[in-house]
Amino acid sequence: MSAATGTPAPRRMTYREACKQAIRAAILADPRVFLMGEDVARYGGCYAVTKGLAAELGEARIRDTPLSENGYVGAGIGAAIAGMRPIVEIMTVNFSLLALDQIVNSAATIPHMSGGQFAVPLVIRMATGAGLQLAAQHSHSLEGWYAHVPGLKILAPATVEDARHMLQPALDDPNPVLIFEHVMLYNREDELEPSITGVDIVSAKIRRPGRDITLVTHGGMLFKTLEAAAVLHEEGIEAEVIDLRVLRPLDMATILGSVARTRRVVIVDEGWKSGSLSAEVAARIADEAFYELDAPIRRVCSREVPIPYSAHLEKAALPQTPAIVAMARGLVKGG
Amino acid sequence: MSAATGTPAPRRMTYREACKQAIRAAILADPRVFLMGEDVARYGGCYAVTKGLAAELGEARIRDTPLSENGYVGAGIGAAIAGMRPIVEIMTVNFSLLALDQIVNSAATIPHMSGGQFAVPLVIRMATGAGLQLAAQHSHSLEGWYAHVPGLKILAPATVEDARHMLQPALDDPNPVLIFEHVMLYNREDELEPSITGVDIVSAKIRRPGRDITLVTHGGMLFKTLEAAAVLHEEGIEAEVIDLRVLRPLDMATILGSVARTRRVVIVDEGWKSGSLSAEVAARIADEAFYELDAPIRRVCSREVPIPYSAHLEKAALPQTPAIVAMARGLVKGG
Amino acid sequence: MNDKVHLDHEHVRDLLTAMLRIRRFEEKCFELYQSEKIRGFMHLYDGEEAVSVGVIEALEPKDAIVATYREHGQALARGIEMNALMAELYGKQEGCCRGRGGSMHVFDRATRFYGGNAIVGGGLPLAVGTALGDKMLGRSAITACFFGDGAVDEGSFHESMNLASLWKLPVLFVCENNLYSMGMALERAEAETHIARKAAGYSVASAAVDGMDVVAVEVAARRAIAQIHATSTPYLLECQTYRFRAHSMFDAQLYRTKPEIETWRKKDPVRQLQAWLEQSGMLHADEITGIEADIAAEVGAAVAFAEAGTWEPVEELERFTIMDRVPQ
Amino acid sequence: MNDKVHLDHEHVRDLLTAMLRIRRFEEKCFELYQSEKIRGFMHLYDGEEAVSVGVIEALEPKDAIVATYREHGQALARGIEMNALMAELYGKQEGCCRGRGGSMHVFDRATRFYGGNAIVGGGLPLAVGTALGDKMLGRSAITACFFGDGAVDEGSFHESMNLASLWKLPVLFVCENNLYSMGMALERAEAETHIARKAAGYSVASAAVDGMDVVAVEVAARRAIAQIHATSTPYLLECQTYRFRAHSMFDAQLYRTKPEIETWRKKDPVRQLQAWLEQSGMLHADEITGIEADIAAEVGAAVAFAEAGTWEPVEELERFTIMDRVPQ
Ligand SMILES: Cc1ncc(C[n+]2csc(CCOP(=O)(O)OP(=O)(O)O)c2C)c(N)n1
Ligand SMILES: Cc1ncc(C[n+]2csc(CCOP(=O)(O)OP(=O)(O)O)c2C)c(N)n1
Ligand SMILES: [Mg+2]
Ligand SMILES: [Mg+2]
Repeated sequence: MSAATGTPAPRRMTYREACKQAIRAAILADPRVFLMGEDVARYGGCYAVTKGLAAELGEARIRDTPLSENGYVGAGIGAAIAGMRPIVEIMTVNFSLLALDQIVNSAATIPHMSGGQFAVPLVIRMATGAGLQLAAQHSHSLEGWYAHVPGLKILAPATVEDARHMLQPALDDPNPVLIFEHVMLYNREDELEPSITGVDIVSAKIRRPGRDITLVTHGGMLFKTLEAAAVLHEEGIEAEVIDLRVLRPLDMATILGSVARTRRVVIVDEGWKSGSLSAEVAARIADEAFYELDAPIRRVCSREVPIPYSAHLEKAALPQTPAIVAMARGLVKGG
Repeated sequence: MSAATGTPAPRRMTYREACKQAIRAAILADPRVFLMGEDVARYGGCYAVTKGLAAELGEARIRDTPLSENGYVGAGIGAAIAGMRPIVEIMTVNFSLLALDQIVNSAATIPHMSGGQFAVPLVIRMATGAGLQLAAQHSHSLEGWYAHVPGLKILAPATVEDARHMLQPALDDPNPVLIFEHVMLYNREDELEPSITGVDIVSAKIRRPGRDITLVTHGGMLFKTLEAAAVLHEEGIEAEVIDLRVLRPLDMATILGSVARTRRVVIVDEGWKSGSLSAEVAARIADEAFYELDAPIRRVCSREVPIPYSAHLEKAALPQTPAIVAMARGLVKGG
Repeated sequence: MNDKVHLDHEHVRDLLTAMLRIRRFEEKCFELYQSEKIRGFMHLYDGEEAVSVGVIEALEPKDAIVATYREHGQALARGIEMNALMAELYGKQEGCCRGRGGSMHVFDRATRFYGGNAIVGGGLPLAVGTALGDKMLGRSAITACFFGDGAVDEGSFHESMNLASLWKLPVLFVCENNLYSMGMALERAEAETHIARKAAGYSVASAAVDGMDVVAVEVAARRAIAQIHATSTPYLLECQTYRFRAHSMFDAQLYRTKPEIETWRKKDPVRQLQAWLEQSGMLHADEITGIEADIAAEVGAAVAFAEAGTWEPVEELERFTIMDRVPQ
Repeated sequence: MNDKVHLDHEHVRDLLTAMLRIRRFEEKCFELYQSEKIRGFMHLYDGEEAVSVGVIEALEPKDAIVATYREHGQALARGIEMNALMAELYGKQEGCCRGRGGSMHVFDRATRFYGGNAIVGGGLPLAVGTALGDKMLGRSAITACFFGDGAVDEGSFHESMNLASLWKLPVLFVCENNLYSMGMALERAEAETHIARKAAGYSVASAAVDGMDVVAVEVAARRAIAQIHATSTPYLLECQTYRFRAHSMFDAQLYRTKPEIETWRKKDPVRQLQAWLEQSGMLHADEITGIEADIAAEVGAAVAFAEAGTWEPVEELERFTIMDRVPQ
């Protein structure tokens, strides 16, 4: 609170802290909200997001689960149907494969196949992405897979602001909402305005305006893409950067509006290229904005390999800023 | 065997019978090959593919498993590494979600992350697709998901010939190969030439040549697409129909070659539109054949809903011939 | 909570009626499947009626149920209207799920009937969740979770039993052990075939009961439920039963013999109860005729209702894929 | 097959040496992690050495091993070269997996070492498979499958135990029960905390053994293996142990107390054995000094080897994603 103006000052915090505050606020606000997951309580969360929360809120509201991903995710679905508002944390997307059956076959189907009798007001959070040399079984970026499934809503907060403010609308939503937090973002710091009005869970956001080319991305790739835009600017190329934020349903209006202006697009996605979310974005543009385009739709994605441990190979496998710059430059210069 | 010519006559058989003969021949040819899965032996397979095989080949080679998808798929991976050539049958793609962890985190990664010390020469077969009013949990078309994963090869035999002859090369391949058999194909009959030379597991096939538009499809959608091409022909539109056959890696040469000639493309895919394999095909064309295209890339896919039980709604949810015809006609006439 | 079963006239009449309703309803379903009024996968409960009737008799309205794709019996025993159920099997919008679920996916908000799950083992984690939700919301309800012997093979059984026990959740796990999962005999699927014994691995109390004897099932269920309430722990009740018909409508039954089926048919839960009631004079033959007539009328009416039902407009296809509110 | 342990001089020397090699190697790893030579997740085995050494001592070269991400101990005990292991941790192409696997994914064809699996419970189905493969190929080998107490929570434990028992597969399931899965205490994760007892649910023989006593582990493992060979059935061996260090390199250890750790440290398997050998006169202090010196030299050499190692060319990144043949 700034004494002079009466308005609170923005606070600098990490993405991790923003996630934590969001959880804490949601649990304090509604007795039906609780968090469960592996090591969320005593350990404090494998990425330290929930550190201290169990002590404050109690272990009924911050509930450690055994290593039973299919079991406790299903339990979250059941609890949601019974009237609770669970936040289920799966440590990382890699382990979520063990719970996919419950997510796809139960959470996503029950409202529709029960003829609308039951909703599944559930939030599932998980870490995603690579970059910590965790090797092939701990480096997946599979949020695009989830974005394939009708009945789910998929969020990918990239900024501290979104990490802080997308959780509550996700909990207010009557549908199963999955939130993907990129592991490389937890330590990012930013200023957070004390009162936020502009955060929703329906729209993409233009994070940098530009006229020459559109760069579409989400999650952990946002900052590499913004970096690329800065480099391009030095070269006289003005790239518009769109942060999808919501991976399902896609906010096509924002994407198409931008492409209509820039007439060129590169999609940046940490998923393996084939069948990643970038493909869907490209396919929609190739359908809905074909006549607006002046150049091929290009993608910068991960190489199609299991992500290796060693640093130089991991780096080579993941999309990097220079590749984004080169791809965008090529399109603008060549087109 | 035709006495006059000395060459055996083609035999008419169902897709189901072709699958069965393929399994039988592979097991007879190599002592390392065996099949395991739920109800493959005594019951005869839930789609009757393996009926009678256990009696002939013994229950060690046609092995019933308990309902433990993650367990026995993992066991197949282990057995492959130990020197066997297992064919693991998962009853349907719907239940394969329970085994996804083993497929993605073990089968697809071990060769690469072991530095090439181990291969996983494993074949996994499963039924896929909708059309039998089996409702939301039994109607998935998720082969596109699997096609996202490096380290896997993905096949979708649509013809009796492919059903009969793609298994052996899949077994000969040193990699995990997943074969998706569309449930609506099992009863299809066709003439099968006794000796086949042209079947591989690398290339797409042009099932009908045409100059006006390319229709790209696979699996259960092939025949609806061919039907659509026949209707279009009546209207004077010559559609070229490509059967992908191999979903990973994609045979882009065949697709791009066709598009370069026809300059228009519609992709038909039974997956839910967003994030289906059709998106990847579209994205690649929009990148690699952009300047060849005269019209937007269009897709005919399933509606984005859990597939409902009742016949009229199920039909409305799935891609149908008239929709393919209309889409293609619109592109050709409008473009 | 009452864990005594009073076998007075009204009660035994109710038990018999409940089982007969299921039996006759499904006989009609079989016919309707043959005449292609019903489609998709349909799994009949013929022979297993005592399990759902006995267990559900012991439940209170506040309790929840999670079932499998073989759930016509549970649905009727729980009080879902036969009309709505039959219309669902027809795929009509008057069905309890507007015809979207069909035979394998019966849901009913009014009776806390949470499906109808066609993934073997898929219901168990859900049941843990509804019990957790009830407990957190301060309700004293229990969740009865029905599943087959085949579900015991699945990892979800293991995870769910442990979760429920660890968190002291009021779940009555009801294993309908009919000795087969499709064509897989229990002794070919499980190294330890005594399912009730598996509960020890999770510190869960358990019992095995003759699932062909509805009174025995009810007594066992009441005892189990009393224990669940008294100790705040789950309970595994193994009901030993048998399915007289094929697994589903596509099943040549190559995996078992006719004599085996015949032996079990002698234990038919409906005929057993009926014979006992007639012999003991508790129920007069006339009364049974009356019950049968009422049921026949009810089944006939349900068919007429379903026949007269309408198709949900195709425009509604996408409705409820994404909900706009949580139904209260 | 020999299920007797002869505690002659050579043997006890070997046991001590094997444990000390692991201990000293990992002490160096800890340092190297601090100095950022090693990255990613690294899980040390400090305190648990007796488990891998005791069990692997009982294995023959034909046998297979499936391990977890906490597998430096198994790798060294099995005879994977320290040089190759250290180079792997450095991410160098001289590493046993060319630096692609790192600490969590050690593989070695020569010793039938099938990983290094970083999915909790992920190795168990694989072990069922290698045992199945061996059996079908007529090999008399067994597979030793190591996993933690946390893996017991997972459905894959349940499915794998049942499969192995049902199919009579030669799997030695070795549970390294160190009482915690990350920060989750066993008694907060499992309703039944006696892991060996869970074997009964699968008709599997089992035993629990003091995992801090390498001789006891070896004896138990030999007995288990003899039984596996004699009866053609799997066996579950619960080794009760403790990890002295943090779960991984990122762990503030908020979930346990220093006194608890100190109590367990008194049972340190390396110091216990060493003290006993010195007291009983089986091993002279000088000899131990010699062993330590040899190990120090070996560890030093491994570091030098890894330091001198090279990076796999980036052009090779995609190699082996798709194999062109099955290595023989
Ligand atoms: C996860 C999964 N695997 C396989 C199937 C196919 N399937 C449907 S019912 C069934 C048998 C289940 O047997 P059981 O649990 O004993 O129940 P029952 O049918 O005997 O009532 C199988 C294998 C499925 N629906 N889900
Ligand atoms: C399926 C899965 N869930 C969660 C994790 C994250 N995780 C890694 S190690 C670990 C603890 C495992 O404990 P335990 O099995 O007892 O082995 P320990 O680390 O004690 O040796 C967890 C939860 C994982 N790797 N895989
Ligand atoms: Mg059964
Ligand atoms: Mg542990």
